[in-house]
Amino acid sequence: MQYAAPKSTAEAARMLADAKGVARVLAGGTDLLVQMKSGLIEPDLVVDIKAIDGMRTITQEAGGYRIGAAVSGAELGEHAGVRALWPGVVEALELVGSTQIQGRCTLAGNLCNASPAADSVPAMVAAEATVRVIGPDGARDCPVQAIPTGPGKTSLARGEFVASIHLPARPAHASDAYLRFIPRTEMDIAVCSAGVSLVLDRNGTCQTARVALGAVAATVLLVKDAAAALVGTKLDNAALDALASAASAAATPIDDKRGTVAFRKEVAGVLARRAAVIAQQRAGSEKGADT
Amino acid sequence: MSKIHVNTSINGDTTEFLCEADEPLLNVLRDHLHLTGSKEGCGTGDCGACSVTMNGRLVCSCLVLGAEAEGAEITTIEGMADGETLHPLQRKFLEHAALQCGICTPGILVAAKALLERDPDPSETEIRYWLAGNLCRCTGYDKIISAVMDAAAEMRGG
Amino acid sequence: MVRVAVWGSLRTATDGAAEVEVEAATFKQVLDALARDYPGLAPQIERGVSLAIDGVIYKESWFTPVRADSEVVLLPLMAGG
Amino acid sequence: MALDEHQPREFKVVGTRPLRPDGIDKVTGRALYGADMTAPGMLVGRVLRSPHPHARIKSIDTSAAKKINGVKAVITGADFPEVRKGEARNVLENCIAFDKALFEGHGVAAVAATSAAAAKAALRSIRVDYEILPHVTEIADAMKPDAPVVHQGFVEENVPAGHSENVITFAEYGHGDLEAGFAKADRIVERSFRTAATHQGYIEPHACLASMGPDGKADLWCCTQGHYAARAFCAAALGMQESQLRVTASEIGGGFGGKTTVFIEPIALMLSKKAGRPVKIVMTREEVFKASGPTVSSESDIKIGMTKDGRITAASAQLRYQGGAFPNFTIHMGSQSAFAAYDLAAVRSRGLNVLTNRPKQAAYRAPGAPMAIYAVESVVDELCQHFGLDPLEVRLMNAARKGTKSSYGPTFDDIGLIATLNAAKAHPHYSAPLGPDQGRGVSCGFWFNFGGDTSVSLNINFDGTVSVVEGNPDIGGSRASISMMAAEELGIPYDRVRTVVADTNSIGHNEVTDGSRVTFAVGLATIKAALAAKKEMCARAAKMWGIDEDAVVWEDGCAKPAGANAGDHDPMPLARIARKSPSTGGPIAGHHEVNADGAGVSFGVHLCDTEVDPETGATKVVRYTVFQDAGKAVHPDYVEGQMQGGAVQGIGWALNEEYIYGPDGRLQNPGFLDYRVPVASDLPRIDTQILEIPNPGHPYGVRGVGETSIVPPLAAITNAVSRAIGTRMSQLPMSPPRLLAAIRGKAS
Repeated sequence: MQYAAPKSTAEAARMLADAKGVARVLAGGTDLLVQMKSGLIEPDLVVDIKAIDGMRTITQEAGGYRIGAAVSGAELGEHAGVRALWPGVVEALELVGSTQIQGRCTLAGNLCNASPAADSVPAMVAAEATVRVIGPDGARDCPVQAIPTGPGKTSLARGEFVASIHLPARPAHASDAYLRFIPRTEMDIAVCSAGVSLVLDRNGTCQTARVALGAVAATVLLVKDAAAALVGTKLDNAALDALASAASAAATPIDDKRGTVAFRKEVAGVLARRAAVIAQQRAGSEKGADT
Repeated sequence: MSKIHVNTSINGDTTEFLCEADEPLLNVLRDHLHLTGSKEGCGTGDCGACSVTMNGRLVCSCLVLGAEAEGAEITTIEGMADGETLHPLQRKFLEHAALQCGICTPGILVAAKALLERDPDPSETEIRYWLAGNLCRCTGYDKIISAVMDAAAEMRGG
Repeated sequence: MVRVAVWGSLRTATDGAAEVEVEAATFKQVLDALARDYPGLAPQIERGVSLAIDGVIYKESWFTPVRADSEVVLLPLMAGG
Repeated sequence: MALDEHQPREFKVVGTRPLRPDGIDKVTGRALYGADMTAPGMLVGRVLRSPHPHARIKSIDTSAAKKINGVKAVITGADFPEVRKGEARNVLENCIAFDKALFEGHGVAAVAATSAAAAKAALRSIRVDYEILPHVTEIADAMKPDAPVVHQGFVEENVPAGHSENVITFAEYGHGDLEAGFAKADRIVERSFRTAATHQGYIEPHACLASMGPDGKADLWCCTQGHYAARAFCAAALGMQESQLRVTASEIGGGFGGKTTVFIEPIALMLSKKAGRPVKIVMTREEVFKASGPTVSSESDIKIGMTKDGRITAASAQLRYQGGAFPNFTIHMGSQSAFAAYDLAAVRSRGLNVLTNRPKQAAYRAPGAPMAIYAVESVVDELCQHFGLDPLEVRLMNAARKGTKSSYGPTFDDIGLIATLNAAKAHPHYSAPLGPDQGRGVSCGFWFNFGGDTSVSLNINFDGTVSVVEGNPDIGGSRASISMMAAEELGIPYDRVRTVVADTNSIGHNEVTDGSRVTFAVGLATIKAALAAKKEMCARAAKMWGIDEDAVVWEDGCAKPAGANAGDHDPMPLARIARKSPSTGGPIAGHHEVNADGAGVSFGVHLCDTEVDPETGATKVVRYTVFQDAGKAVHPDYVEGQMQGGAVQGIGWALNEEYIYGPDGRLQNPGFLDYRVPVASDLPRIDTQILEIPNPGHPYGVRGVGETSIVPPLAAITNAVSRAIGTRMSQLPMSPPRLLAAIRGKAS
């Protein structure tokens, strides 16, 4: 195996494109090194992107934030601006692994590892985050949900890698939340999860909503029916029941060592409902420009 | 396959080593530098026994490549005591009988020190969550929590 | 004579008797007599047994005395974790 | 031997809480564990493991591996001399397959090379021709008459007919007339239970360093609970004389029974022999899960009858355990201990042990007892709940006590169960109010405790300090406890004593550190060794005073004249006798070698409160209190540590830990990610209350304490959860999907 730490995105893309055999990008390494240890992959080239400008920074852009691909969970959690704007995305990444893992894991890595159970992905999908992909032919932007295409598979072409993630601006009275179910209190992979992003009006009526579920399908599910159940309501019990039912109905999970189909379907609804209530509280307590 | 030459700082000492490209920092510490205080309980980031800090961040050294240590500042359990003076956490672990077999102890001490440097007055719940990535199979964690809380109080001057 | 209690799954070797009487004054003599008088017990004695004598479990202590009024219970070899 | 009867006394050192002697090394990272040892010229050893749960090995071609640069030795099972039979053979075959791979992860070949990369390449180049055989991993499947036969030749003579050849052991205990007993009951509950196999989960993987010369002498350094047992197994495997193999126990990073045998050590020795260089093998965590020794999984059917005022009239249990592809006697201990906490007129437990294509079980803290007592304590609780009776009152009414004929045969002497139950009843925890969705559970626990072969030497150094040499790896602070007992007996301060764990060739035989035996048995031998040293010191003082040896007694660390004709001499402290010893006859030492009996059983009672999320089935343990009879607690911190650590292992067993096999017979969760041991944030404080009912069989009244604490949590949590959700749970672990299904099942 070769290790390289290029100084520019172009150099990184060229290395990845020219690599003979298996090439992998290293940001936090919390998935990559585990897969190497278990023998699941044996890369011929590992490209460490942390020495590239911009990979470890968070910058304001278009009312939102651009988050470098190597920004760790701990760094993201310490950023007051992102935390205030997209608390659900921040809490989702913070749920990944231990304090030690937080010192290294990244949004981009969590996305590109393409696990159906990745914690930050449903939250990013709910947030309508976009990614900037760098490849041999330059940069392109796309929605986060376009990256994972199935367990362990991404839409990234040879030589391409995710350089940053953009969390957009959003109006007043809006917020998000993410919840997952794990058997312990820490250290587990999500059995199922839900990210909810809401925009309320000044009276607390839901204007728009996005509900994304994790670990209940091969990729994150954006559940339009669940979101529709909230729009035009003040998230009364009937609306929340409808949300939960729609979420459960949309889930198409599998039985495995971490959970059963019945459990995942039911609890996906429970989590969507609970996350919606948290997002609503956050949105309602937010001091908007027009209040 | 040629090895990679790495310049780094370990416990404040300038250190050079050669490692394979795919070699984790933990193996470098243990096998090349003979700093065997960091332990391998799993090699997959699930147990925390290999905890070190890298540029001030708590990490699992099994999930860091040795090559990534270039230019970094690493601290390990071997750097915790000051000569013959133990760190208050080390002392409190002894006084509270917070270790039995002791295999997890280096990782837990490194992790707890990182916590107290960030938050000198953590609650019991905060300590438990901060240390959730450090498995201990002997103690049931009870005396570890007591020791960390007591050390924090002492370090605050309480 | 010493009365020795035999655990249930060995009673195929004692014609169903829960207790048997043997001539013995020590741990070792109890085992030897059991193996001699009840040959069906020999394989288990070979695999390993203990004796509880008056409530105390003895492991391979050949010369531990056994009195006629002792409570003697045959037990398999045991180990802990 | 005569029993060493307990004598009431005032303690000066025993019962205090001094710092442990190995503490500084462990908090600074200096302590050397199994993987920390190196030797010049050392090679990396690795084991090739079967991917199949059951396969005949038709051939193994190692020729390519031998040609790889850096590879110094390649071995298979065929390289070992023909080992006789019995456990030594089973242990070796479990390390490395002979003709069949018996479980996924079974070693089939091994290499030693100059680098990890060369070793890995060598493993890859070995070609094993497997004939895949049908496998069986579950108890019920393995018992069926037409089940694939896992391993032939182990069926014991008294196993009832009608099962497959995998059913190898039949155990039955009990007494009284069950039919008559059940006839007197106002209610009989019959319920079946299942528990998953769990792993000890020690954080340190197995590791060893072996060095063998062409003269056949060898050294082995390993993390083990018993280096004498390791020596015996390895010497048998390699056809060596035990005297030629010196085994040194490293610091041990947890064992809990799992390091009472060997898994890699004979392989490392054989590789070293072939390569002529030292070889180190360190297991990966995946290897630990797949190829070391988890505990048994179990099925059980329990039937208990009770009168409406809470008297148990009869009780029976049918237990079925599987512990992998080799025999074990865990089923006996489960069958014996199932009803040990009760004074019953009619009781019977029957057990069957079943072979499966899983790793050979190893001991795990009170082996066999937790799964049996779990089932019994669950049914007792169900009966209490049915009649609206207080679960502690019912246990007090039926509790075993001095004079009870135990369910496994012997009559109990002084035991602490009633005191422990009363302590639980009086504790504020028991009367504290419960919140919504919360339930409170109670369970008793029991373990036999053992003694066994033990050797101790105690040397009086010329400077008046004392060196104790013992041979049991220190797994829970025993060096401190042994030093404390030596100091107590000699009447000197704790800090003048240092206890070391010697290698196999430096002191006589010692049984494995297991069965909660060390503080009891090594303590006993240490006290006897100290007595011998005191006798000699009195003799030396007598010589110096010119009086008769019998006129000198030992008190408060000094020789003192006693009796009418002893004369008037100032007490002579140990330090002075020691300093003068070269002039009075030479070095002074005491030693004692014994097969210690009279360990004294131990009982515990656990109280726990749990809260179940009715929408997800997630269980939170909100309060937990452990009560245990420890006999005299030598170092109370370490006794508490055993009580807390065992409780938390039991909590993990109850809620989340399990070996999960797929239909392909492969373990699906061989890592700490999905084999979920409790983490710090899962737990509340584990409160403890030590009861000190002296063990009549130890001079200080010491009982073993290490194992009992893992027994009660399984049922305590089950009972708390069952009460919280309003339906009885009967399978472990109570994972959230199972719990949620039970909650939904109750509603429908």
